[in-house]
Parts: sequence; structure tokens; C-alpha cells
Amino acid sequence: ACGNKNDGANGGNASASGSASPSSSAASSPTASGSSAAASDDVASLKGKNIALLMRLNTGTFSAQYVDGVKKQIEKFGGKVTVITADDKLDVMASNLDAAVTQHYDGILLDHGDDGALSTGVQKALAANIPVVAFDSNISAAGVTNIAQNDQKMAEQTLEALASDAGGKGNIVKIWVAGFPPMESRQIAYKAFQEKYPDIKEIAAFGTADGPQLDAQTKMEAILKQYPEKGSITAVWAAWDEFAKGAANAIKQAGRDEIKVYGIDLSDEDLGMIQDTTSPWVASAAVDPASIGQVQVRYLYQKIHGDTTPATVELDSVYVNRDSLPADKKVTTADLSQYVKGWGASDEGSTDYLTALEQAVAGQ
Amino acid sequence: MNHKISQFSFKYGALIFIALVLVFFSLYNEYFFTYSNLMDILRSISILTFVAIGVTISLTVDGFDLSVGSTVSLTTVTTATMMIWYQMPLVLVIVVPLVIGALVGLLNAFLIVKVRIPDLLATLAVMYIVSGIHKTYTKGYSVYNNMQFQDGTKAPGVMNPHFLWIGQGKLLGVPFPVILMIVAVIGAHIFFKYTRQGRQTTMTGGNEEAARLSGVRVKRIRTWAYVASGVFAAIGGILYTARVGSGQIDAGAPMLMDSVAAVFVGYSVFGAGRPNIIGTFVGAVLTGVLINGLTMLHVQYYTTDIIKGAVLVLALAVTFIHLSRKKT
Amino acid sequence: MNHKISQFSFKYGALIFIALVLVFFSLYNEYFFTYSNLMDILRSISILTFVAIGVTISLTVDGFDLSVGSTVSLTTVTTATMMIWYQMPLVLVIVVPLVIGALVGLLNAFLIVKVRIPDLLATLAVMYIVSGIHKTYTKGYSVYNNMQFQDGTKAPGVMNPHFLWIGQGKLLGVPFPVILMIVAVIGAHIFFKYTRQGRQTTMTGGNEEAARLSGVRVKRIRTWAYVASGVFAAIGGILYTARVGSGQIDAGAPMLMDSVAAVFVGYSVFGAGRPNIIGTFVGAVLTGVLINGLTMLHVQYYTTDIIKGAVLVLALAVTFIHLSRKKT
Amino acid sequence: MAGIGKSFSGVRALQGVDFTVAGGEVHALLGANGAGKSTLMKILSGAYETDEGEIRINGERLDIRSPSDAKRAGIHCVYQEVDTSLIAHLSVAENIMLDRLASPKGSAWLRWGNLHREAGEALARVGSRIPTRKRADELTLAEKQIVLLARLLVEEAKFVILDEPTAPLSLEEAERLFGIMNGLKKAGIGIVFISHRLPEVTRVSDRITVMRDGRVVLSEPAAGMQAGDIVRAMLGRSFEEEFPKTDAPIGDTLLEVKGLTAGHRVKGVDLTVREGEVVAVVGLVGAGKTELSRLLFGADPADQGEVALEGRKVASAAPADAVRSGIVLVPEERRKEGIFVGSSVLHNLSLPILKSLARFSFISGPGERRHAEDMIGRLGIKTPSPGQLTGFLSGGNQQKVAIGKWMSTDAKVFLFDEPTKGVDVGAKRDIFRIIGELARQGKGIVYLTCEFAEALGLADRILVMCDGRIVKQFARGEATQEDLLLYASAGREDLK
Ligand SMILES: Nc1ncnc2c1ncn2[C@@H]1O[C@H](COP(=O)(O)OP(=O)(O)OP(=O)(O)O)[C@@H](O)[C@H]1O
Ligand SMILES: Nc1ncnc2c1ncn2[C@@H]1O[C@H](COP(=O)(O)OP(=O)(O)OP(=O)(O)O)[C@@H](O)[C@H]1O
Ligand SMILES: [Mg+2]
Ligand SMILES: [Mg+2]
Repeated sequence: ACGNKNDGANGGNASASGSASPSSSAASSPTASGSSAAASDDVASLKGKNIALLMRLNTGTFSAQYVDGVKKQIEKFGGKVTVITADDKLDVMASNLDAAVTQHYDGILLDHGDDGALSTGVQKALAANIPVVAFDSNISAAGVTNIAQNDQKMAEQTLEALASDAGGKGNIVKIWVAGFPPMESRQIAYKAFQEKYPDIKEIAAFGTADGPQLDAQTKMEAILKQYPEKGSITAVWAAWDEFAKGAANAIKQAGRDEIKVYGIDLSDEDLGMIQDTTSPWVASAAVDPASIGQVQVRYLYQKIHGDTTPATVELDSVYVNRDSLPADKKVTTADLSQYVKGWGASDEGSTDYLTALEQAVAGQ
Repeated sequence: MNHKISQFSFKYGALIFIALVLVFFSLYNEYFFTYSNLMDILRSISILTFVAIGVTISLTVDGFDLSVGSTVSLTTVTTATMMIWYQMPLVLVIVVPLVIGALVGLLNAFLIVKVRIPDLLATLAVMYIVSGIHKTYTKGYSVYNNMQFQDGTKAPGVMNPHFLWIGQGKLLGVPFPVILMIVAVIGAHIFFKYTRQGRQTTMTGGNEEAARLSGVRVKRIRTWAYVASGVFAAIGGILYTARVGSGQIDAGAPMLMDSVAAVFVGYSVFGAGRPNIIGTFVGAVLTGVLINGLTMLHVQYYTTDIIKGAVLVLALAVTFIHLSRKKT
Repeated sequence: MNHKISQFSFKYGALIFIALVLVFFSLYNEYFFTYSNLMDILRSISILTFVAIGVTISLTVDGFDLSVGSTVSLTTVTTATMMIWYQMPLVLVIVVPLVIGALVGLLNAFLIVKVRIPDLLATLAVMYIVSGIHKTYTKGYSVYNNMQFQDGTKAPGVMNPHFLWIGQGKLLGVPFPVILMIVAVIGAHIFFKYTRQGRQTTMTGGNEEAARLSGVRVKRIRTWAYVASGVFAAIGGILYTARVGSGQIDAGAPMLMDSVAAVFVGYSVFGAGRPNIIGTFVGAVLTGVLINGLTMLHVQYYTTDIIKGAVLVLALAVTFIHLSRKKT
Repeated sequence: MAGIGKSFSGVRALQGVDFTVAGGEVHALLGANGAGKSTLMKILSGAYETDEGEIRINGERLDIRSPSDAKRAGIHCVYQEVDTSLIAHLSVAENIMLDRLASPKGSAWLRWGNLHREAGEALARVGSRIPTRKRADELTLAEKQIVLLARLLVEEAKFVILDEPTAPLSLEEAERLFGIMNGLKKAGIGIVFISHRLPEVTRVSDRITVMRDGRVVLSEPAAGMQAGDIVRAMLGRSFEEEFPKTDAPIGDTLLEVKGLTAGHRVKGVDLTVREGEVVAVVGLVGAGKTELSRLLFGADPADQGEVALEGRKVASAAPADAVRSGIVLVPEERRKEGIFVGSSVLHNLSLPILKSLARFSFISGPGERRHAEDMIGRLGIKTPSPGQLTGFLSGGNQQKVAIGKWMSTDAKVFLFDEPTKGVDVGAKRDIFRIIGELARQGKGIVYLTCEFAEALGLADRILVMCDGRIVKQFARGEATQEDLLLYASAGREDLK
């Protein structure tokens, strides 16, 4: 039942309209391509697509919100999405990609893939006329659009905030783990930060991907005991919100309210903690996970439509701190845009025909 | 003389080793051997200890419960959702996970005792099932105060502060989870050492057929052992939620190997060569001490693994070289 | 008659089950039963199969190698760093990891055979050590083409394309890892069934004392079994690197449980009730088929775990209900 | 073998043992339990390494460090513990050809056809028709023993050691074994034969060596040796194999069994036991005695039949039910079923009576210790302390522990399954004494054995079992050994 229905329609139609769509840039898009009948034809052909979302890992709230973004956008376009996760096994992800190609999905979304592991599969997909849009995967194959959050920038935003709050000096704790590309990008910014602020000393560094939150909590407790005087630790920089949660818990429970935590990534859960005035976690930088998903889907549909899309789309991150949030009301990532400029509700990647498609689906 | 030294090292080797480690860390860092740091260490191992006691019990009846990690995960999200999604009263929030732990134990026992699937195989299968159930239940989400659902609505509840106290509060200056842990360790030790059912459990593990022919109801004993294992894992799950203040997905997965390692270190305590509660506790303490002390030494987390492994080898080598020498 | 049916279901139950699953998926989705999809499935399980063969060998001598997962991780990063950091020739890139696998096996064997630490305990300790070593070696970083070091310089090398071909290339239209896997399965099966050393290995696992008294050099046999287990894990690691084109940290960690599950499903093939190579292969195929097929059914990823666990229970239940009935 | 010495963790099992076997002779090695017979032979066959002394063949010094060294020198052994020598899940053929498969010589490849053929031929030579494709764990104990004998025949042995081979065999099968031994002897092969059955020993062997406490005390040609001399040498004192039957008043009916049936092994057994009565159930090996005792005890499920104790039906879903109603069993395989080798004597003895030792489920430590010491004294268990691991006791003392654990229960019926199997005469007499004492206390005893002499000496009533049925009943003094043998095997003839 799945996959076969639209199979024939896809190839021919998409390539036909492909010649008609010249533009590459994001928001501005080709509008009128012939008569309105042709346009509605266009729209009709985009309905009922089967999309595969291949994820390397699907745990934690960030992933869940990202998947939501993808799902909602595809539903708005009248399509269907299958989420296939690899449980952090890159070889399984490669196999899943192969399977998705064999099963003739109409489009493939990748999340946190890896060029080395996926390039063969991606080539196969492209050869089979299946468009691919990747998020945080650095796929090098021509014809793939890479959506990326600017990891270095997120790190810079939080680190700069940390430096200015601390007055350019102090003792900090770094919680970070190697082994994941985004983490390693964040580390580059951290390196630069250390050179820029020689008076800010790293007194401890730890972190593991294996049970990150509880481990960070336990180890933070040890560090707090090692530096028991108030003021001996200025701040904690956590390169991942899972770490930030653990560190914040430890500090809060130890009553060391002078220590501030700066994290990266933002989920509803994290927002709650940042808003909580008793929590030491004061700021984070992130891209809205849901809008990452939405933007990724839009570019995929552009590709299905036959448009040429840019090779990379970098989503700007937003810095969020407690002061910018209201004190009287719980904020979630969905309504964060009311308080923080540049958050969410991005219409990046949207085009007129996609809007028309949304309306057509909604009208049904 | 020589024999006596080896006998001594065999019995007290593990304890002496811990003492040396403690002395080393204390000399290295003045803050290590403080009351509050030691309490931190004990608190940090309280969850692990509960899970490890469960594993010890299953090993005592010559079984092996691989499903404890996923039981921790399941009970963690259950506890959190009961407060955050359904705003249930505290009693239920604590009782229901315990019942769930017992049910997982019953499932294990059913497969092992009735269907007669070997323990490792049965509990591995249950591990997958329980792990799948807990993710399906929350659709892969972690559960936190006022979390937002996919349909845009918000969860009505927050974590009960009394509940959080279980994981974070103190009683007479001692963290409550530490008190719970000590009570559990002493209780379980007394149970195995001084009670009838405890003795029957140990004997069943020693030779099931002989126990059966001695009139021990071995099926019942093995069943309760797996149920106990599940319940202890559930307590671990409850403590986990209370400690981190939210219901994390897959929280228990890393607990399996860590608790097994603690139990195995425990084999060498007092030269038992067998699972035993005090040994398990010592193993957990050693784990906690190493993590805390090595963090203070700024040793990278990955080096900790090597040290953990080496300590395990050392402890086991002393015990088993000795035990095998005794045999021949 | 009734007896015959039960006998039949017992022997061929697992195979029939797989056949039914295949038929079901084929009917449900036209792309499922195509040459390229089936090849995809086989390729997806090739790494798992190698690791699982290693586990099977260790289980055959009545041991249990928990360190295979970390051996995969260690050899994966070794392979990658040899190309990317040191630009070594292809031969070395393949031989060195194999040697490392053998060394890990020797360490296990030493602890188990010489020091006489029980197998689960020894291999758990080695698991921690090896896992720590591989992370310490790359400081926790994954290793990829021209990776950047912490001091800002870049790694000089990239993955050798011939090497990548091992994991991604095809020979006569068949993915090369699939060919390797088939050769390994057939080879290992023949070894255990038709060679003297293979039989000696089986005997040692069946009754070590009897084998020893018959003149089998059981220590040597058990040593080679752990070495073989390490080498097969190393092959898994090499294939992993070749498949994903980089050296991922902790790549092998999830392999342990998956391969153990495959081996355990294999217990039920032909009603063996014991580790056997063909069964292991069937178990791996079943894993691959389920993962591939269930994604086509739009089954949520977390539900897959439940199904995997349920299948495992089912397969084991049929076998062991039957086996235990036979005994009494 | 000259000057052989061996210690186990400080305890001397053998010292200064000289032992010689000539080609073409049957050399019987005798001794009480724990005399060191098996240990000596294990050293000869390479299962243990010797601490001191040397082994020579034809005057040439031989260094035996492993079983394969011994096999290379042509020394083969059938060990006392049959199950330790078989691989349960492999076929009969492979088990027979095990040594061949284990040797490093020969082709690396296996030819299954040849394997089955040769195994089949070896079985034919011992006159057995066990299918070679059957799995070893599906065999009966006697069949397993035969497989081990067949294993000997496929090897080119110069010396063969048979450690209590006749223990699990029926008389008929034992006779066949003696035939095979005769054949080997004619082929110039030296045979060491260990047995506790003195009559057969004096009949088949050429030379007899007796060991006591790890030393050789007697070594003479068999011809002209009297059983009494041998026993005296074994025990270091004169001893008549006596059965101290103590008269106990026989009271009301305790146990009543009707139509007990399970599979092919036990078919419609009726049985009554009265207070103070010793009822012996005799039969050849494989007659179904062990199975009967297990059914009575609820250890195996019965298909049909009823067991009643003092008129009340006994629920027999599990042994625990039987124990609660007052039936207890001393099982045949003590190490596997009777005792906990890894636990102390103390814990072994107290397990069934924990309830009475415990208050609010807490076990009274002093009470437990007092009970153990009392029991050790009453039964004469030789152990350095109650805390000693039971596995370190000698066989006879282990058996006493297996019996002793039931002594303080208020059990009314005691089932003994071959309690004297592999037990030396001294310990045997202790066991008989204990049984007599129990009878005097008004307990009912069911004594299942294949040693007819024991039954004749001990029992008030003897039931003969054959092929799962009770075929004949004798009152005390009515039967002779010959009668018992007749009925025990006649039933079997009928069925053939
Ligand atoms: N592996 C062992 N470890 C410790 N002691 C042992 C071991 N094997 C034998 N012994 C001891 O050595 C002594 C001789 O035992 P052995 O088995 O040779 O006696 P045996 O003459 O064969 O007796 P049986 O008639 O019961 O077979 C006994 O005291 C026994 O307990
Ligand atoms: N596990 C088993 N599998 C197959 N056959 C068995 C098994 N146990 C016993 N038998 C066979 O069942 C029959 C009755 O056995 P049982 O052990 O009750 O006989 P027995 O008279 O007690 O002999 P023994 O002197 O060996 O104890 C025999 O033929 C025996 O070999
Ligand atoms: Mg003996
Ligand atoms: Mg019997």
C-alpha cells in the first residue's frame, strides 16, 4: 500500500516542472509557471508523497520536537512520513538509507548522518531520482541540500555571554564530549574563546554520552565539593542541554546559587529550567528544533517539485536568556517567538506553490 | 605463614584496596575526605546499589537478570508521567512502579521457571520488550514538568515536591536516598544471612535439585527472586526520577553493566566468590569513590573505564586464583 | 502424530516463522522481495553476523564473550586512524586490527583459562578496559577524513577507497560484505561440523572434563575460541569502518546485545537448544528482515524493540518447552 | 608405578604407593571408600599429575602429565563417574570415537560415514545394539557404561583401567563385560579392575591389590585368597559383612500406595508400609526403583495412582508436599541430589527443619549449631567442624549428611534409594544402624536396593520389582538370594 501509489507520477512530473523553476535562493521562489490550471496541477502532483526520515538517534526532547516539526509540515503538505531510527548505529543508518531507496520513497530526509557512511546510499538515491535533504550531516554529494545549525555560532553566543557576565575572568567548568560532529564544532569555538579570554580558567572538564544527565550531575557534585568556597567557580559551560540539566540540578541542590550555567540547545524542558529563577541555568543558544524540521521538509518539497535548491542552508541560532523571558508565564518553544527575536515560525524555504499546497490540503 | 598472608589478602584484599584508594584520594585532595563529599558519593551510588541488589538476588538463585536496566527506564517514565500527565497522589506514584517492577519480575519468572527458557535468554528478551514498552508509552519523549504534547496542549502536572525530596532531601543531615540504601543493604543482608527464606534462596542457588528434594519450593523461591530483582530495579527507577526531577527516556540502559560490575567486584569481598549483598555494596561504593575521586583528579571519563576494568580484573584475579588453588 | 507435529514445529519452527515473515512482508510491499532489497538486508546484517559468529564460538566452549562490542569499537577506530592519521598501506590497515582482536581474545583467555576468573566476569572487565583504551586512544573523538586535531592541525590522510570497497563495493552484483559473510558462515559451519578441531571445540563446550580426559587440550581449545571470537569481532570492526567510512567512537557498544540476541534466536533453529553457526546466521537474518520489513509497515521505531523481544521469546519458548518436555 | 604420592590441599591421598600390572592379567584394586583407588588410577591415566614417584612401562620411565600422554602410552581408563566421561548432546558414535577425535593425529577432516561405521562395529563387539545416532543423554546409565566400554575397544590399548564398571550394570550385563575383559586379556592387555563387589572380584581377577588410607597393604595372586582376608586388609580389622537387624515392634499401616504408574518405568505399583517396618524393594538395575522412589516423594509427576499416609491422601505436586505430610527421600545420586557440596555441613543439616529453628522466620544461630553438633555426634559424621564444606567430606560421610538432614524432621516414612552405593563397609554398617534406629522409633522404611544380600539382612518384607512391576513379595526369612534373582530377572525374561 505504501510507496507504490505515487511512484509513477513522481519521476516524470517532477522533472518536467524542474526545468521551469529557475531560482535557488530560499524565500523568493518561482511563482507563476504557466496557467493557473498548470499551477494547480503542480500542487496536485505534490500531494500524497511518501517521505522517509532517517535518523541516527532519536532520544531526548530535541529529537522529539524536531520529528514533530517534520511530521507537521509533511502533513500540511498532504504527505506521509516514516521515521526510521538507527539507535545511534551508523551502519544501521546506512542500511536504512539503502532500504529507503529500494523502497522508492518519494523523498528522503536525513538527520545527523555522516558523509562517509551515507554517500554511497545518497548517490543511489539521487540516481533513482529520489531527492535528499540532510540536517547536520555534511553530505558532500552534489544535489543534496544540507541544512545545518551553526554549531560554532551557538557556542560563541553562549561563551560570549558567559564572558561578559563574568567580566572576562573567572573559573569555569566545561562539560563536553567528543565523538559527535556538532560537539566537535562547538569545541572549535571553545578553543578560540580560551585564547581570547586568558583570564578565564578551565578548572575542570568532563562529560560522557553514556547516561549524560546523571553522569554530569554526579561529577558536578564532585567538582563542587572540590571547590567548596563560594565564588571559586564562576560558571559552567555545557555543550549539550543534557549536560546542562545535570549540572544545573547538582548546583541547585548544593545551594551554590552564585554559579551560572550556560547551555546549548533548547527544548521545552530546558526552557522551563531557564525560566525557573532558582535554577542556575541562565542561558542557552539554539535553533528551534521544530522549525529545523519544517525548513528541511520545505526544501525537500522544492526538490520534489524540481527546483534547484542551495547546497547548504544555515539556520541561524538564537540566544535565549532568562531576562528575555517573561517571569509570569511558562514559555514553550512554540510561543517563544513572541519573546525572542528570530525564533521559530521561520518561513524559510516556503514558496507560493507550497503555500498553495498547504491551502489545498487544508481545504480538503 | 605464607598461607596466612594469602588467606588474609584473599579475604580482605578488596576492602584494603578500597581503603588505599580512599587514602590516596584524601591525600591528593583535601576536600575528598569530607563528610559532605562522602555523602555525595553515597548518594550518587544509591540508585546503582538498588539495581545491583536486584542483580545480586537473581544471581543468588543462579539466574541472571538482564532486564533490570530497562525496568529502571520503564519505572522512571511511569513515575514521571503519573505526576506530570495524570497528577496522581504520591502513594500511587510510588506503589505503581513497584507493582510494575514486580510484574516484570513475574514475566521473567514465568519464562524461566515455567517455560524453562534459560535465564540469560529470557531476561534478554524481556529487556527488549520492556525497553520497547517504555519508549512506546511516552512516544520517545522524555517527561518533564508541564511538558508540551504533540497536539500543542500542555501536561497539567509538575513533579510533586515531596516526591523530589525522596531523591534530594535530607534527614538529620543524611541524604534520604543514602538512608534508604543503607536500610536496603542491611535488610537484604539480614534476609540472606538470618532468615529462613533467605537461607532457602541461597541453598536453591547452590544446588536447585538438591533444594527441591529437600522440600524447598524452588519454583516459588526463584519466582520471588526475580520479582525482588524487578522491585529493586523499580526502586532504582523511582529514585532516579526523584533525583533528576524528570522522566528520562532510556535512563536505565547504562545501569545494567554498571550494576553487574558492582556485583562482580562484590564476589571478591571476603573472598566469597559468590554473589553477596555486602560485596555488592562494597562494589558500588568502589564505583562511586572512583568516579568521584577521579573526577577530582581531572581524569578523562574514558580513562575511568580503563581503571574500572583494571580494578575489576585485579579484584577478581585475587579471589579466583585463590579459589581455584583451594580446589585442586 | 501429535508428537510428530510437535517434533516438526520444534525443529523447523524458527525457519517456518522466518518464511512466514518473509511472505507477509512480500505481500504487503512489492519492493520487499526484490533482489536489491534482499541484498540490502544481507548487507545490513553482515557486521552483526561476524560479531555474532564470534559470540557463538565463545558460547560453544561454554564461555561468554561480553567484550566483543568493545573490540569492534577498538578495531574500528584503529582502522580509521591508521589510514587517516598515519596513512598506512592497506595490508597493515587490515592486519593490525585482526592482531588486536586476537590480542583481546588472548587477554580474555588468559584471565579465564589461567587465572580462572569465570568467563562473564572476566570478559566484562575486559570490555571496560578495551572500551576505555579505544576512547583514550582518540581522546574520545571520532575519526574522519582530514579531521581537525585539537591543536588546530589537520589529519593528513583520508580513507583508502580500496578499503571502502570492502564495505561498500560489489562483486558480480553481490555486495562484497555479503560475500564475506556467506564465506564466513559456511566456513565456520564446516569447521564445527567436519573438522577435528571443530569437533574438539564442540566437545570441550559439551563437557570440558570429558574432553580433557579424552586427551583434548582443552585449555588450548578454549584459548583459541576466545581468540577467534576476538578476531571475528575485529573483522566486524573493519567492516564497520569500511561501511561507514569513518571511525566512530563506541560504534560496537550496541552490537553486543544485538549479536547475543541473534545467537539466542539461533538456539531454536533445528531445535538445537545450543549455540550453532547456522542458527546464528538465521537469527541475524531474522533481525535484518524485521528491521527492514517493519520500517515499511510504518511501525514506530520504538515498537520494533517490543517485536524483537516478542520474537525472541516465541522462538525460545518453542525450543525450550520442547527440550524440557523431552527431559522429564 | 613406584613411590607414588599425592596430596589435595595438604591432605595426603596417596603415599609411597607401588603398583604393577602385567600384560594379559586382570589386576583387581580394592579398598574402602576413599582409600585412594580412583586417585591412583587417575594419576596413571593422566587425569591428575603426581606429586612424587614415577611410572614405568617395560622399565622405561614415562612422564605422564596429561590424559593424552597416557593414551599415547596405551593407557586407557573408564572412570568411575560415567557422566563425567560423556558429552551429553553429542551422538553415541562421537562419544565412542571421542579419543580418536581428540587425538592430534590423523586427518584434520572428519568422515561421518566412517565414524558411525567404526562406532557401530565397536558396539557390536560388546554385543550392544544402541543406535549410533542417538544422543548420549538419551541413554540409560547401563547403556552409557557400555558406550564407554566400546570406546576402549576402538583404541589400541596396552593397559585398561576399569573403575567400578559393574556398579551400574545388571548381572547379565556384567557377565558380558567379563567376557569382554577376557577377550582383552587374551590379547595381552593388562587390566586394572576396581570394584566393591567382592564375589565377582575373586572370580575374574588374577591378582588382587588392596589399599588402605592411601597405601598398599596387600598385593597377592587372587587364587586362594579368601573374602575375609581381603576385608580385613581393607579395613585393618576383621569384619563380617553383617546386617545388624534390630527388632522393632511393627504397628499400624503408615504408607499405602495403590496403582502408582508413570510412563513405562513404573506400572501399577501397590505398596504398604507399617510403623517400624523395613520394606525392601529389590530389583536389577533399571527395574524402576529409583523412579518409584521419586514418584512416592513427588519429585516426578505420576500418571495414575494414589499415595496415602495414615489414611490421608498425599498431594504430590512437589517434594515439599511429601515432606510436609511426612515422607522423605534419601536419593540415589547424593552429590547431585542429596547434598549441597558448596555449603557447610551445618547448613546442609538444617535446611529441612529451618521452620522449627526459626522464630518469626529468623533462624536461631545457636539452635542451628546445637542441632548440627548433635546430629554429627549421633550419626558419627567425620568432619573437622560443622562449618566444613560438605563437598570436602568423603563419600560415606556425605551420605550420612544426606540422611542426617531428615533425622530431626517429624517424617514418618523414610525412602532410601541405594544408600550404600559406593559406600565402604564401615560406613555401610553405620547406615544400617541408623536405619534400625529409625525403625525402632516407629518410622516406616522403604529400602530400595539392587544388593539382594542387604535386603535379606535388613528387611521385614521384600518386594521384588521387575520392569516397573512388583512381581513377588517375601516375608522375612522366606527368600534366598537365588529366589530374589529369579524373580527379579524372570519377569524380564517373560517380556522378552
Ligand atoms: N579432587 C579432589 N580434591 C580433594 N580431595 C580429593 C579429590 N579427589 C579425591 N580426594 C580425596 O582423596 C582420597 C582418595 O579418594 P579416591 O577417590 O581415590 O578414593 P577411592 O578409593 O576411589 O574411593 P571410592 O571407593 O569411593 O571410589 C579421599 O579422601 C578423597 O576425599
Ligand atoms: N533420564 C532417563 N532417561 C531415560 N531413561 C531413564 C532415565 N532414568 C532412568 N531411565 C531408565 O528407566 C528405567 C528405570 O530406571 P530407574 O532409575 O528407576 O531404575 P532403578 O531400578 O532404580 O535402577 P538403578 O539401580 O540404576 O537406580 C531404567 O531402564 C533406566 O535406565
Ligand atoms: Mg573411586
Ligand atoms: Mg536406582
